[in-house]
Amino acid sequence: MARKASRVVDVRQAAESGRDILSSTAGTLAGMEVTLRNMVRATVGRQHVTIQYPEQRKPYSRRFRGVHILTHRADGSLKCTACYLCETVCPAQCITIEAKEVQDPRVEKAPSRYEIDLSRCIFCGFCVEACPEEALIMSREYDLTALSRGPETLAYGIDQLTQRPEIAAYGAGFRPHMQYPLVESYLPGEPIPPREG
Amino acid sequence: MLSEDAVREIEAARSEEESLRHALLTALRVVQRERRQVGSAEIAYIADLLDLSPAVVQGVARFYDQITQTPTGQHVLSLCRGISCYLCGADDVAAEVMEVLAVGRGGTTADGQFTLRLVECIGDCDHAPAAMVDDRFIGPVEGGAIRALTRAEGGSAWHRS
Amino acid sequence: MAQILTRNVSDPAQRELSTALRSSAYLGLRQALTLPPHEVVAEIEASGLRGRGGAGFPTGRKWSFIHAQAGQPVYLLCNADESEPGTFKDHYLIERDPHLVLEGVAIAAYAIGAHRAYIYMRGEYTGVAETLGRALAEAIEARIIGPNCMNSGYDLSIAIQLGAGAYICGEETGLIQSLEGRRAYPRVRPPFPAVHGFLQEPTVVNNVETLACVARIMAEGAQAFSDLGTGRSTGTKLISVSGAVERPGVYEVEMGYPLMELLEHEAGGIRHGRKLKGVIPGGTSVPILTADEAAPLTIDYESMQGAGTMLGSGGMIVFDEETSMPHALLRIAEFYAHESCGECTPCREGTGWMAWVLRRLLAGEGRPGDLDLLLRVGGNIEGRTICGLGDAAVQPVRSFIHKFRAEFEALLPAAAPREPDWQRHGHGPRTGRFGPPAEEAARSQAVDGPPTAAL
Amino acid sequence: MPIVTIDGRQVEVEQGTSVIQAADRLGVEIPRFCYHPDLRPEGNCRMCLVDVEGFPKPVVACATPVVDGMVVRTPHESPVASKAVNGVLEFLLVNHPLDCPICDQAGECSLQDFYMHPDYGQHQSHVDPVEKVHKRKRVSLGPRIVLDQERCVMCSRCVRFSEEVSGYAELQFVHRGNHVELTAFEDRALEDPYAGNLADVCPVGALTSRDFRFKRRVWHLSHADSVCAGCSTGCNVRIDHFGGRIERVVPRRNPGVNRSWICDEGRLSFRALVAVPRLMYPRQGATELDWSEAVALSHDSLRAASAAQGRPLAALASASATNESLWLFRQYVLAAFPLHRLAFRLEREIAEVSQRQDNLLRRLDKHPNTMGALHLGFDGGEGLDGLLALAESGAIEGLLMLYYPPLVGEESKETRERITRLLHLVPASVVLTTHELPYLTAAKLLLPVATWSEEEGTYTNYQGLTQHADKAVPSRGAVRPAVEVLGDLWHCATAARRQTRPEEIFREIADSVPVFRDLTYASLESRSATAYPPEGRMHYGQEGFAGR
Repeated sequence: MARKASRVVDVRQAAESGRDILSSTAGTLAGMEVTLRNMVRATVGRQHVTIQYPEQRKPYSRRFRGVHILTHRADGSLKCTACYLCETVCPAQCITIEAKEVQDPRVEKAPSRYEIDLSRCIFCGFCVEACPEEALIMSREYDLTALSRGPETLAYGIDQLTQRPEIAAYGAGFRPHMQYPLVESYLPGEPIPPREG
Repeated sequence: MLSEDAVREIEAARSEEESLRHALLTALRVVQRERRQVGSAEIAYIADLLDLSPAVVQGVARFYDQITQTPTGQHVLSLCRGISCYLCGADDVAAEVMEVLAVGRGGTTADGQFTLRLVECIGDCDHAPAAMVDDRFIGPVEGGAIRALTRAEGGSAWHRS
Repeated sequence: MAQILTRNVSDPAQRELSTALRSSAYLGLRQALTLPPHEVVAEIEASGLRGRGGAGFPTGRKWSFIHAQAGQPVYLLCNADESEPGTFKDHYLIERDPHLVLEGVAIAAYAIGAHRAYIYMRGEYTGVAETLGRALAEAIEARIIGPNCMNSGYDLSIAIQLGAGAYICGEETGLIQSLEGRRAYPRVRPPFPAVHGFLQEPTVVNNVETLACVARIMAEGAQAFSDLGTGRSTGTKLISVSGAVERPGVYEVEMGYPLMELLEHEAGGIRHGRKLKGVIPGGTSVPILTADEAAPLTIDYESMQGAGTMLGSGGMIVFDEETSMPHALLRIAEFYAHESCGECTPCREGTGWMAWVLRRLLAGEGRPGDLDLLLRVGGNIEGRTICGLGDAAVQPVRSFIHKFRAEFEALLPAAAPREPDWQRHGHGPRTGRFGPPAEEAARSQAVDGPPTAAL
Repeated sequence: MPIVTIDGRQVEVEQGTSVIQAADRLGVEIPRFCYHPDLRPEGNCRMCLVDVEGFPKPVVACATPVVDGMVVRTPHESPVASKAVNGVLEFLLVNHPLDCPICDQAGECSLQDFYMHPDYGQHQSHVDPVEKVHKRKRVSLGPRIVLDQERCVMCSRCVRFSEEVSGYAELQFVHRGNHVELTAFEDRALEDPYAGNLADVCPVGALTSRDFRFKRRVWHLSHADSVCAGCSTGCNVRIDHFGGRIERVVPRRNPGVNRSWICDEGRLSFRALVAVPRLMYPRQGATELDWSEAVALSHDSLRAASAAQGRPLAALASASATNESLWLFRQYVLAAFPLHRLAFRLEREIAEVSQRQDNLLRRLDKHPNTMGALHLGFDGGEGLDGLLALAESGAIEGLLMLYYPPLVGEESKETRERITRLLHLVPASVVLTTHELPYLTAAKLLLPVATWSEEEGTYTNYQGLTQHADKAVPSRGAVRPAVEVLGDLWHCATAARRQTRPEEIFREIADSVPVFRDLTYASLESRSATAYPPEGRMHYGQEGFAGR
């Protein structure tokens, strides 16, 4: 298909001609402005853009969707009542719950097994959105590593979802209604206010 | 559990009525009168007597206000709080009676003589504030009258012959 | 005043058969037994007698619905449960002229072909039942009632059954259920009691006063009865006047009698010389009338209907100017909440809800819109229930609020309401309308940590 | 017969039909709590209010009989009815707890479904949770049922079931108004052998099954329509399963067989499937075989033991097998063994087992397919006893047996002993069975076959009614459906291949056996249980949870 020749630039010809070399270089330099500025900052001003991970870590948003946390009530019992909504909504089908009956007259039901296979989890946060009681929220823990794949290492059970030290270290992450405080849900190690009355 | 007379009364209702179940209401009334309560033991007894499921007897017993789950005192003092009696100061009378007898709503005096019930309209509105002791209408009552009555209960007469 | 039913009430000896017979007791029954049953029904129809229990359904028509097959038992139930607040006419009548009631029962039973009749009395009327029981025993002794009544070849047995304290037993199917030894849950209609009533057999349920009228009509003729009264309201009506009047009591008035006349003269006027504020003309189940509305009214079905209320059971409750209408309404609403049998949904939940809202209102915790909420709840109950108790519970609420709205509005909070606690506790904030209180925001900061991570 | 118009559609119904029944027939959904097709209507929930032309106010569809020319409009069409139903629903929720996350009924709860319905649900709540009337929760009523009084909507279906259907009358309401509670006297354990149905009739989460308690959310379950194999009544059931495991069995409505009920024994009969270890691989003594070996060995040993000696083959099939299995069993025996004794009776007292066990559903014959076996030409008289007598006299040396242990109750000690004795007497015995049963270990060859719920097939109940049961869960190990094993045996005998799909086998039966003439799987489906609620529209998530 014929096209108007005037709109086609032969790059090789233009380079060989050498007439525009100055303007070409200027363009390249303009394109590298940010790079160069940072180079100067890092070398002269010693302001580093990269950090020395893992010794140094980046702050992440409070809405970050990291590894999950199961919250608990003031008396230390799990807030989760095994309603299965997270399991139902999970698109990766990585949540497995088994329920048991408990004697607490307020709740009747609690999970005997609550497992998130994090090797399958896509961290979409649907589970947290589905939770009617903020029993499951996310943390800002992002550096999830394991020495092998598969559920043996990355399937977190109740203990890991409630007790692992990283929860306190990274802090709570995403949950719906972040504009409000957590209501009657507590994280491990969090001071629990004295009960009123 | 029941006196012979009471059993005879239930038996009479039983034989008179078309089926056993019809005698239930009479049986409940008789047992309440004799035992001053229809608790679990009484329900089981009636169920046995009338060949009904105890759950059925319980369902009927717990429908009526005059059949009580726990024992009442020797006498039941019912103060009407229906609208007509309310308009004639029944609330004040009730408050005074509670103070005099030192019992709350539904409570029984320490000596076991009186159980105080605040009841809905008892159909004696022309003697408001109306009240009953057991089966007798004693209205119109004032706190003072109740005081006198509770002292002399047993001998006091029905205000209308 | 015309006296039909209360002619003999002032004589305590009237309870005894010998005295009663002297004042022509059982004359109507004797008269009826000489006629074939359908002529008795026709006579009652001709008299224009309407049920005195509350609904005002023509009695003769009700009887004519009974079509029993041969050998099928038919039952007459006399409703002496009289639990409508402010109503005590049946109490009065049975206590003072029991033979009149028994005579009415016997005539009605004969007319519909029943050989078994029950008089169901509320549990509180134990003493009254004893009076009636003695009268019945005398009548049986005198062979007036029993096998071969008055040598007519007609057999009738009458039993007195006492209830045990439940308003709903005054509803005809509730009464039937109670009598059968069940929870007095009203039955859904159809089938009507005239087809499947007591023990699933054809049954008529009539009020005490209605049956007393029947006795008089048979003794003195339908014409004499229908000459009294006005329009479609024939005869006389027993009115129980109670509340803020000088002389509460039962008064028999001819249908069409001026309401104010009754209050001012017979009942002695408003108590302590106060002014009339309102009057409920037919028991708490009918709408209240303001003093102005009541002034021109006469006591009959049509006049009451024209004023948007009902003659009901004739339980006239008088309110004077000092009465707080919201408090009075709460008392009435609590009555219905307490007496709702709990069978069908709207009444079970609605009566309790209305009482709850009223209680909240009077405790100073009202919310804007509470009056509309009451009216809306009432609207959702009305016409949706199995029996009339639901409608009955709505009438006072609606009419009190409509007619004394200012008093109710005075109870509502002036400022914007406090957000209910449940928005903040237990279930988490789920709407975006209110921000967290300061201390919780601080805690939120503590939980979520500073914007940068630790470590 | 009266013709009624409902939402613009006409239907002709019998005299005395209620509006709700007519609407069900049309497939017009009318919300309801207290109405149940197999219980006396009581009209207390007021949910089925409809607008009838000429009536001043809405009437309840469940208690209003149809009259000719009646024009009815449901909440879908009529704003009046919609407003009424919406009001009733609001009342029902006034005192209902916010329990859905822990309530087993969630997902099949009428309250949830109706609340979500755009035509009459989704009102704004005006009630604070703190204002709700509180009642007792988690009341244990014995091994079958857990009661939650707060969730009850007082529809009285359970009360009517226990009074009218089972007759035990163990549940009643107490108190009045909004304090009405459902109670069993002193919380006594229910003695009713049909108590499990109480959880089914309850439209909300007030009565829930203790057995199924907290096992699974119902929307995760997959369903298979089946027929209970617990006795010869053949109650229609639905098997609810998840991940290859049966979680519960619930009745399907079939007015001609079980109405809407099943007995508790039948309901829990699936437990018997896992109570004893399953036979997982074909076995000769203690040696595991693979299937081709096992089938060839079976056929050869039976041939050697019977035909070669001129002695008849004893062929004994349990009447718990499907018609298809029995038919192939018989076909194989006829094809391979000209001399044979074909029997199916295991129990001695034939007269006794044909009787009913109670006045409702249960029957003493614990085999679901006795009638099928008779129809398919199995000898009704001889049975186990006859074969035992023959074996004792040395007249038979080969035994082919298709044996299923009963799902309800146990095989009697006597029968077990007689089976053991028979297996000991016969030198060559091949037993197709499902479980590791001690009284079968004497068999020379054991072939594992699928149990009820693992295979498709038909059963003919005591009435002679043939009913279709779907496969619900897969078999584990090397277990195969009996029809496939018998098909392989038939292949050994005839060298021909044959169709072993149950549907094809049934077609063959229908062509050959007069009693089954003109029946097909399709026709069985269409005449079997009618769905309740109609058209399955009232419960969301009936498809099960896809992707599991």
